[in-house]
Amino acid sequence: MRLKIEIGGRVRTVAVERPSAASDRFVVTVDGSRHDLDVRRLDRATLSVIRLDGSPARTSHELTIVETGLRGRYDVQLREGVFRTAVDGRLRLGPPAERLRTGRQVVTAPMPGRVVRVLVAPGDEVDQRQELVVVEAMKMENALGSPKAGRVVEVAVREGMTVDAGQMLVAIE
Amino acid sequence: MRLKIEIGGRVRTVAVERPSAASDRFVVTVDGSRHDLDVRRLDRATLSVIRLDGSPARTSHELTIVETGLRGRYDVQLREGVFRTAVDGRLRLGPPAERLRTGRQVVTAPMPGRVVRVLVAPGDEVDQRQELVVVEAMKMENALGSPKAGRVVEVAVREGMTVDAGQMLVAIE
Amino acid sequence: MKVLVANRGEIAVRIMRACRELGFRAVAVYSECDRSAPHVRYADEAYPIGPSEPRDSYLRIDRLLDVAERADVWAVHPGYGFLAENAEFARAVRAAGRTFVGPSAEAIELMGGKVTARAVARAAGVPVVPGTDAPLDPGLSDEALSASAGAIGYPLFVKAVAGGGGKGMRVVHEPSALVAAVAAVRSEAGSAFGDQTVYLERRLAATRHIEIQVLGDAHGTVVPFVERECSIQRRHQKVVEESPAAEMPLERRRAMAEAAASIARAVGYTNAGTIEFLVDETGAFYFLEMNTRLQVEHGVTEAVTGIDLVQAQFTIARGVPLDIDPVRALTPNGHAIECRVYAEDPDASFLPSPGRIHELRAPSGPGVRDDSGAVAGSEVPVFYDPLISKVVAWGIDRAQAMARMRRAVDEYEIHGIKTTIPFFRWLLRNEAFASGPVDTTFIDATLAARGGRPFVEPSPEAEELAAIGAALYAFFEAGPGEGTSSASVSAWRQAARADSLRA
Amino acid sequence: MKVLVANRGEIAVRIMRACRELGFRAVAVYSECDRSAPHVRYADEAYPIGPSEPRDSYLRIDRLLDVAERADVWAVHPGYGFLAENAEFARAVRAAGRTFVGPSAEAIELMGGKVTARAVARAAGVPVVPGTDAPLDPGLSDEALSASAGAIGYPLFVKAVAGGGGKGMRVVHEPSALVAAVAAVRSEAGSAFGDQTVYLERRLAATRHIEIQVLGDAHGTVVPFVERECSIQRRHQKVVEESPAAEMPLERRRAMAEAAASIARAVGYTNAGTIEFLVDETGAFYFLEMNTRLQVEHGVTEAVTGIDLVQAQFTIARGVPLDIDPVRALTPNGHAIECRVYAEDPDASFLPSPGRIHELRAPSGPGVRDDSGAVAGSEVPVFYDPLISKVVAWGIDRAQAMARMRRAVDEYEIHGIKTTIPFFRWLLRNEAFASGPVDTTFIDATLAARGGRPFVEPSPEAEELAAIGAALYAFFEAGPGEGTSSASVSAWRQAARADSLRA
Repeated sequence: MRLKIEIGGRVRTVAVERPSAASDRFVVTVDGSRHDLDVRRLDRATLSVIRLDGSPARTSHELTIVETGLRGRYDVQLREGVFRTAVDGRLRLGPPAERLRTGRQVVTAPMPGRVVRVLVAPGDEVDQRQELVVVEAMKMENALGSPKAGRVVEVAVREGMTVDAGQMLVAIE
Repeated sequence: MRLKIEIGGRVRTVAVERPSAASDRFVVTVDGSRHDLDVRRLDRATLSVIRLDGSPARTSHELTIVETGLRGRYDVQLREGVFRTAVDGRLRLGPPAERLRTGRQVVTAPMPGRVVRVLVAPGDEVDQRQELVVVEAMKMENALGSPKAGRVVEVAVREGMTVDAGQMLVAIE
Repeated sequence: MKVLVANRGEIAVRIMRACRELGFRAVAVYSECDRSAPHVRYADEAYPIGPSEPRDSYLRIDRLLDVAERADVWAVHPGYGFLAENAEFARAVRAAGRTFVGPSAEAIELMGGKVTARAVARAAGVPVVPGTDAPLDPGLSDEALSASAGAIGYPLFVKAVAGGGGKGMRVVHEPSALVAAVAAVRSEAGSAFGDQTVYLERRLAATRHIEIQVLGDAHGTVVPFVERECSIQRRHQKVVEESPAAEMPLERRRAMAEAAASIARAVGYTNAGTIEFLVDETGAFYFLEMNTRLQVEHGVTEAVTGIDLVQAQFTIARGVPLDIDPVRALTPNGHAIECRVYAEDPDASFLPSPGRIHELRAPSGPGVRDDSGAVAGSEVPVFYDPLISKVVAWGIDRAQAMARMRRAVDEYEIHGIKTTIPFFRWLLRNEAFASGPVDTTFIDATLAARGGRPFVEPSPEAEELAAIGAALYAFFEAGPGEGTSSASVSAWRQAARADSLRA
Repeated sequence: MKVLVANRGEIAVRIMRACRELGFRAVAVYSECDRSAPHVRYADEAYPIGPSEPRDSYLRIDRLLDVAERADVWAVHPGYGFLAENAEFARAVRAAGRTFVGPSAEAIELMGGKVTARAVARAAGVPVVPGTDAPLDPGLSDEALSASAGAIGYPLFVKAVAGGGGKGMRVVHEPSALVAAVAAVRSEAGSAFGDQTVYLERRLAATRHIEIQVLGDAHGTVVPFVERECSIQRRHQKVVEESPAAEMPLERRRAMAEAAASIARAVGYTNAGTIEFLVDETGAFYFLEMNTRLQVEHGVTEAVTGIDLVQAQFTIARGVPLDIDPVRALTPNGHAIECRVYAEDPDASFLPSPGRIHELRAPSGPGVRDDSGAVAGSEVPVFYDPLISKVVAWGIDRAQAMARMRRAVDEYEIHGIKTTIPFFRWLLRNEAFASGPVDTTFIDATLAARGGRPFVEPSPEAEELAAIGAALYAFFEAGPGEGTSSASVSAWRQAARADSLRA
């Protein structure tokens, strides 16, 4: 099985081979480099992987894979953290990091809540991470910062408004 | 839905009604006595039940139901312990307790292991709970006792033999 | 004997555990979204009290009193948050002939108002943070306001008298911003607490937040405990606490304990309470405020003193004299750290991250305690505080406690939502934190210095392993026919077909 | 720095936790059936060592040494059981230039032989249980044997010199049974331990089993710890332990500690070991045996002293002098109890109950520690000791520790296999256990007195609730159409059809 897998803006070509269905040995090749693995699927979401090569040898890893609800997008949890992955190379995880800093950017509400302060108005120049709007949710005031330096082109909410998760608050250019 | 449910040798007639599929209220009647319940299925095996009647009122219970592999036989786990149940009235959980003490009884190995001692021979009179065979398994010697007072009619193993779970060891009459 | 636990989440479970240990039946209340929550499942009895919004359920005094009567409880424990510092609730519970597990309504009122609390502290001879002695007159002219502020000095805080939990306060760095800040805090406080009264308080530089737990019984005994250090805060709210504080000379500990006890004695304080201080670089300490209830971080004190504070609350509430050795209470046995696991994304300025927890495996083993209000399958609702669980690690010294906590947060597995766990993994490997005390600006300064870099930075090896994991998962999900080249092709086709259907 | 943990199950996880806390990488080994076991998943590296039978894997010194070399570990920790008390293994590890985390091979040999150990104790001036001073001569005549037994007195034990873990011993109540018992134990011991040597030991009446943990370093320091009481046993194996022992005068504690330390000093003992005593009704104590390794129940000592015994083992193994306050080690802070959760059916004479664990939720919260070697989905294999996890509850006194343990075992949820949990729920509500010490015959006497009644006896209400649960489950499984009368009919039909297919 050959797949394109994107993580952190980089696409890798991954091939999975199971030489024998009777064995738990897998050969996975990532961008041409080969890994011999002993793999057990403990439950649907959990894999125990022991690397049969590498240095140090025989490192033991537990991986948990959670489907995000979008086809081919999995969150892979390792001891080192969570990685959002897109499998099959056709689903991009949003624009690459460089593009995040250019063009029109929209700040949305990350959770349902109430707008308690609007700190900018259309036309304002803002710095990266400058606070734009404060949304109260889960007993806390959450200041939402600008994704980049730029100019406020739209403010879609006013103080006191209730907002849903994902609702647009401010646009920056 | 009407069911016959056997627990501990006693069969109960149980009716389950859900007056509205939009609500989590259930009416369950057990041998004619009615119970109003608020029921949530937390996952396939786990139920959270709050009794809406009774004294004291509104007691909260968590029940876990594990299928035993035999159709209609569930282990129901409450705070008070585990109950083996047979649903639909046609599967008997073995003979009722009184019958256990009469007739030919077979003692089987409860787990795979090795017979380390045979303490009786055919023809021996034994008391209830008298040790018959010692099976070593899981680092321990496990003495298997007689289910009743009676006479040994068969000894199917000898010391040193390896036995599987369920294998007959001794028969008592 | 039954106890009504008028709360939810981890603290409700914590209190119910104490109930079971003491032989009380625990009665839970729940809002609509909490019907299947762990505190309901743990309880002996459970009553619904309304819709999910706190003001329609956990803040409804009438409904709680109704449940108290129907279940006929002898006592009501308010936990923290919600109605825990509401004098009206304490009064209503007692008027209904039941025991409120907390201080008198009068003590709640006196110490809940920040300006009256400052007055109590001053009268008890305890230094307070420099600031206005009385609330600002609503009709005060801008000039008089400026003069008042000038006398205190900048930077300063405009604080709502009724504020708390990091809300109703704003920092002012220079005179030109003062008038607007006062207006803003008045307006916020009016809508959040129904009280527009504000006052000014000096913002001390490089301070640590150190607090003293006290227990007072109905017979006049007040026992102060060894301090807790709570300087690791985001949005003026604590995320990490420890006891004892690093670099705390015995003399200062005794002085702070005595200051706290004298404040508690001055108001005839009963039950559990906490006096918060700011400590500056010279070691001078200033009264900040008093919390008239059980503190979230009570577990670190339990770990180093061995005294069960919730059990003690019930003992006090029953009118039994406290039987606590004051030396035990003030002498830390080893060291304890708490990490609060919040449903928040530390890589996005600790924004809340509500949602469903897919998997949850809490750490255990030597020296580790987990107090949780969630299990795998739990929903973290948007309506309440996003605290999931509290991990406390105990060690014979600070180094061992930190090593165990590092091991514990490495073990902590939670999937489906973002949590503060990655921050803790970073913090427990941070030199500044390991080598000694840090001040309350630590997280803000850290976030600024990191400039958006995630707390756990992925190594190339880890990214590669994640790619392998995703590929293996796709392989297994493709079904048992996988592993031959023809099957691979058909999997490609399937994927393409599914995509075209979606497009 | 890497450490090879030459064990499995909860103790392997326990040791790996210490490794992580100390900054060592943990290397696991596993047999065929253990590939997906928690200790493998917890490890940094993992190596297979053979088939599931212990003699083909965890007892294979050659394979363990091979892994130690391939992974290049500095140390090997044997845990308990398997090769932990095997002098040859200790010697081989050291000969390979690596550190064995345990005592010298000589100390293992000397104290592992029961008759030589008794000689060491006697020479150190410690009373031993009356018995033969030397192994029985294989050629001893029946008459000489009877005379020897008569001098000791009945009842007595015939014990294998190499025995342990409740194996290789038999009780003899009267002279007529003596010769047969000696022959039987010789034969058993020959096949189990490869050594037919036996000796005789008086069986003391109404004794308690009390033991002293010691730590010895490479510099001659020996530190004895506050005692553990381990009288709750089935098949001469412990299921519940506590520290301190109930009704233990300070003077006797000091005397037992001094006796244990002098035995350890007599053999130049290093690392962790435990000296077991029998204590009779008068309070007199007798040396029973020494375990030359970490004990299963070390957690109760950690709970009341705050000293991490596994970390201390590594400290000693590195040659670092022990830095433990002897007063702390000997002075219990509060009280701790341990319950061993075994895959055994207490309602069937504690017979093993291997199998798959469907669900597992361990207790947590104040004062509770769980050390587990299993998770939901784990298989308890038939090849090894059926210990699943150990719950330790700490309290400021015995009553609080017991209340917390009662709460903890009530919280413990495990489905799919039988465990000792129902026994603990009963025990923690038992008057005799609550009111003070019990002797080693407690479980046997209890089982006899109960005559087969289950430990948790179902109330009619609970049975009714179980029926309701089964009915609701059947209702949900019947599918979304359920709840209308026509659907009910079809469900009946389905059930009937399915049954006829099976018949």
